[in-house]
Amino acid sequence: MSNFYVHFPVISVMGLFLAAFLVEIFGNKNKHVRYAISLIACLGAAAMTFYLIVPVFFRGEVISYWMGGWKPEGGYAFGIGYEIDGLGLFFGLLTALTFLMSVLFSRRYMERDGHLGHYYTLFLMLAGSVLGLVFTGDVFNLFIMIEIMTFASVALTAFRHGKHPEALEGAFKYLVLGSIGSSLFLLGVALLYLTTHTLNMAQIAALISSKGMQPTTLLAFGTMLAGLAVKSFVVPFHTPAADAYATAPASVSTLFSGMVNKAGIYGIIRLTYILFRTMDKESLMLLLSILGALTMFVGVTMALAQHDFKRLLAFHSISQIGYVLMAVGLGTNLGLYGGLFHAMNHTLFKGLLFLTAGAVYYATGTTNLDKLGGLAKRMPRTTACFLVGAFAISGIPPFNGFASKWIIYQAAYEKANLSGNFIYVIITVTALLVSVMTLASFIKVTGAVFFGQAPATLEKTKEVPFGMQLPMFIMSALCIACGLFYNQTIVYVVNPAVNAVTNPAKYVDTMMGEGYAFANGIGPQPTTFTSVSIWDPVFWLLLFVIVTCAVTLVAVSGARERGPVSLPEKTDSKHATFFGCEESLHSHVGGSDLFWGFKKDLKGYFKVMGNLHSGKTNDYALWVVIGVTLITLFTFVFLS
Amino acid sequence: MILINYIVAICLIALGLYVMCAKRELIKIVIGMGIMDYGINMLIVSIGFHENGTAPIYTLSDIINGNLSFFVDPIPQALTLTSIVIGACVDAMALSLVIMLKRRYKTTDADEIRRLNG
Amino acid sequence: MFKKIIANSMTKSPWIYHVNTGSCNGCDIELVACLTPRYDVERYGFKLAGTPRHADIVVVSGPITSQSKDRLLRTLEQVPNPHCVVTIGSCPQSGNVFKGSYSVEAPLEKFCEVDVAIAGCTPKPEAIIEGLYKAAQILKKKREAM
Amino acid sequence: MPDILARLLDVLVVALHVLIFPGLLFAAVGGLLLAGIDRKVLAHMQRRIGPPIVQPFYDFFKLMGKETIIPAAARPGIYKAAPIIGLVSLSLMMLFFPIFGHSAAFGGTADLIVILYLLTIPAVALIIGGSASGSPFAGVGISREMVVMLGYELPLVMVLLAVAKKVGGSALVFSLQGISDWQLTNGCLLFQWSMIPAALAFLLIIPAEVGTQPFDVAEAETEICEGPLIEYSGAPLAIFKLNTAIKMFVMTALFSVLFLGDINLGQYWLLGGLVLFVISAVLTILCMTFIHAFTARLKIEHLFKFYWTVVAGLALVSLVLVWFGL
Repeated sequence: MSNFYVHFPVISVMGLFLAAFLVEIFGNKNKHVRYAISLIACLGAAAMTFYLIVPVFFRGEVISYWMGGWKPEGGYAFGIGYEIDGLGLFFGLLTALTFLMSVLFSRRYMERDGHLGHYYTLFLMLAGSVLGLVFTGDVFNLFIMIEIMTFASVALTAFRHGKHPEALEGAFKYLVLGSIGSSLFLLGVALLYLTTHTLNMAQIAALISSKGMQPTTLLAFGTMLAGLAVKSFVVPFHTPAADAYATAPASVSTLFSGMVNKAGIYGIIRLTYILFRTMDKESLMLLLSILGALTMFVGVTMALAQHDFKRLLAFHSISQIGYVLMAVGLGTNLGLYGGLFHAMNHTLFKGLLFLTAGAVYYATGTTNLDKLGGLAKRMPRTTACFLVGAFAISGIPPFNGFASKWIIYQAAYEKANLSGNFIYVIITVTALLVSVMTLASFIKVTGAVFFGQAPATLEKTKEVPFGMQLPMFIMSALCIACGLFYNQTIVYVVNPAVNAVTNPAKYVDTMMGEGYAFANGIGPQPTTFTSVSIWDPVFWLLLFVIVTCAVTLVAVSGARERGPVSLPEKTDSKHATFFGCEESLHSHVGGSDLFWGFKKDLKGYFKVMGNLHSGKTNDYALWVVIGVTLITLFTFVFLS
Repeated sequence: MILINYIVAICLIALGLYVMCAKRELIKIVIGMGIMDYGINMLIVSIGFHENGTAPIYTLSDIINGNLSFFVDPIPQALTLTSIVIGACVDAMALSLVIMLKRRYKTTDADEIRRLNG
Repeated sequence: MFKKIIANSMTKSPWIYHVNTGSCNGCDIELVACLTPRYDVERYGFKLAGTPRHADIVVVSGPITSQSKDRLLRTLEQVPNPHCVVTIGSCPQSGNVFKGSYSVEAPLEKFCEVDVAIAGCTPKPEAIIEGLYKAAQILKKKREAM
Repeated sequence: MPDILARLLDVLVVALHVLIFPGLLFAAVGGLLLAGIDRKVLAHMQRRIGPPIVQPFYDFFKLMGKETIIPAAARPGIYKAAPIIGLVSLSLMMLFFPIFGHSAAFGGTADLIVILYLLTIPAVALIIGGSASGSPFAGVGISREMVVMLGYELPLVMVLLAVAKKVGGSALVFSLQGISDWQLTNGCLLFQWSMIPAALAFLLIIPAEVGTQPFDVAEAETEICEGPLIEYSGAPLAIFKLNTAIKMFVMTALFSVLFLGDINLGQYWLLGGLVLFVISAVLTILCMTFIHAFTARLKIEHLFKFYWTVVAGLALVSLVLVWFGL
């Protein structure tokens, strides 16, 4: 029983699915039973996933598991195999962390809704499907998991249709556009099977490597890439994401941004780097980077125009996925490090932000930016967590968003320098600019929701219960820790994943037997992390603390000389807000009024974008069809 | 014989996409999704098809002689079965959403179901 | 040591917040004239502040109409200590030609302590500068008493 | 035993660096003096006598001695902490510049992107502090501050990328130390003709970053009552004013590091500090006082358009020129 852990992946996935049905059978009446089942299933799956760190990350093993013991015979893999390499485990960890936090949050957050048995069933199915998606070693199994994921996501999006009929609309769009994506992926799988006669990813990788790219393979690649791009919501496929994230319950939005669109990114990395090994093609790098840059720009500019807290966060989610795709698409090692690190950070800070949005909704009953305000005094802990998340996503040092963005900028500019292509310079500038715009729109949220004056309806708002604060605290702590110790995080967490990506020989060998990869022309190429420049946030923070202490010391020692501090005791006119000599009234600068100058100058752009996001299912389907066609054609024309 | 299968499959996929893009009625959009699924299913079945193929029953001597191309590939058929089931589920889900939408929005016209825009 | 530096600084950088309580604008113009290159009060560190929270000296002009009384008092409360109140012109001192009108509440002394009163209708810029300078000295005394 | 003594001495030297010489005290005194020079020169340009050069010190100490009124709508913690965070991160910026040879506490471990992002911390501190005070004027002010930031960030990014490419050539150099080393052997970047537009763009960015007229829309005291600072009084206000002054120093010092190179006078580091201060003063007069003296405040949409067209255009010219090896 020395390697009993090989059963862990399959147990964790199946355990989640089993629990989903157990909840439906036993938990529909009793809320304690259903929550206990869900929590135990999530905890168990997460614990097993985390345990795999030891063999996979520390010892560098690749775990393989054949369903029903159907091992490959005669060089052909017939059975369904599960295979966990560094990349799969990396995304598995993000998934496990996300659903664990979300299930902790759900207990109090969802307590006012009915039909919670269905909620936990779908929740567990979503968790299980994404975990299965990143652990599986079989392309068709991947497709099945994608379909279960879409199915559960759609149902969860529509979960609150009683209070918010828009949820139905979001769910329907998500379903229609998602089905185009999964159908395309299936088409790609079929075409791939036509040329390789196998569905096992390791074997496909080896066979494509030895046979070279044929037109059918290329078409398969194009359609699979397009299908996964739809699943990871890059522009122009981002519209269902914005609708679904905004209308789903916040705990579900956390799942969406933390694992569902990561699943798409995982698929793209697996596809381009390992399955087809096409990342040595300049044209594909250009395609992915431009898609990424477009995604982050469109996402962030649309976010600036939003009036709803969660819809704004949804567009930021899209924008940050653009960063990841751009970095991964650069095809350099530094880009991979930056991209994967940013994917991880995105899970942390965007999950945190969606949780705070959920807390605001729980406490006030709305997420409309124009109706909120002044919550900082009433919900101080939520505000603190939100600020951590906002600073992290805007890339303020020393939070984690800065560390990964910093690597991404270096990677992009280095790529520009190596390739001599001016497009990469534009991409770098875009990436840097998008970061400021992200800051701008979070300033808008901060000002509109947490600071300023509270409207009369929110006077009695109270802080959310501890059960909801706990996951927010954990996420905030992780955000700060990953930012301060980014070097250690990269070495221990990101590095194994990058090694797995750049070194697919081991992946193939574990599945198909020793020497199979080498026979098919896949050699080992291990990598190490080297950054272009150095920055030590711990040292900086240390100095920061020292100087702050010094300043505070001076301030305290000079307190007698300094003027007195006058705290407000009750509402008197001395401490009232200055209102141009008038009595102070409730006046709050709502979210829509901010950035007037900016929006006026870019009126044309915002008008066009507003019209394009028309909300009509047909228009969105047209976007998807055009985008998919372009991607497929591009790969077919430029990759051969 | 097999070429016509491919052509029909591609036509079905294109038709499905066209319906999704052009028809404003929600039920028609769902039908478009269905048509696209059928096109892909047809394609997958055709991939496994083999002229004059038999059922996939073979003996050890066939494997040893490498004589394995006389039967129809069973895996695409298995894939198709799975895909049909999934397609049916998705369609059922979509139709149930349409019913709910009709109840709440009092319409099934995609042009009027656009509260989430901008 | 710091106490002395702070007290001395009080006289050297008084920031002014100007409230017009129904003035005919004569005094206001003269106050603005003090900022022009000819008189240049900035050489003593005087500066117009945008909000009462930043102000050291509140300059009041006009005969304190009933409408503006509450607003003036509210503003005066919002000024952090130590601060001075300076009136320009005869209106806030006595009501001037508006005295006895049903809508005029002057003199200002009824409602708050006035540190310096600059008389005249309107006072000359030289007088205003002198008055403000005196107010700055009072500011220092108030700070030392704190 | 001597080991421990040597270690202690090292720690003491670092502490002195951080707190006194290139760090807090030097930055504060230099910044306030620069602000004073700015006001004096401006007064002379307007044919006034103007306040004494040490006037900002008087302002600072006076504000320190005033009462601090914390408004009822504010969050006291954030209200008081925001200016200090801004001050500390600004004064630490001075340690990043390799202007005093290797005597700087950070040596050469800083790079352009870190600088770019650290520069946002004081602005964010101002914004958070302003919005924590709960005034609607502050709400307008922070939105303007943010738009200004969006405006100048695009050209700033392009200038920094142009510098990195120019200095690095085939291998990119992001580190400030590398940039100043390059200039020691190849001469100032300012005298490379392809970098002149970038330098001009940077000079135009400085006043917006510091927030002086005509780019002071965020703190326009005549229309929105000093914007984010409206509810601030007493010591926190003093520190915010100090931050603005240090920002002048930091931005002009950054210009001299990027475009003029290293001032390494070896053991005469104090003299080096003086030289840096003189350069900063000249730059302050050049890009802030002059522009202030003959322009009126811009409207926010004009400011944004100006930065995204004229200044970004200048920076782009440099970037393209550098990119094609000129």
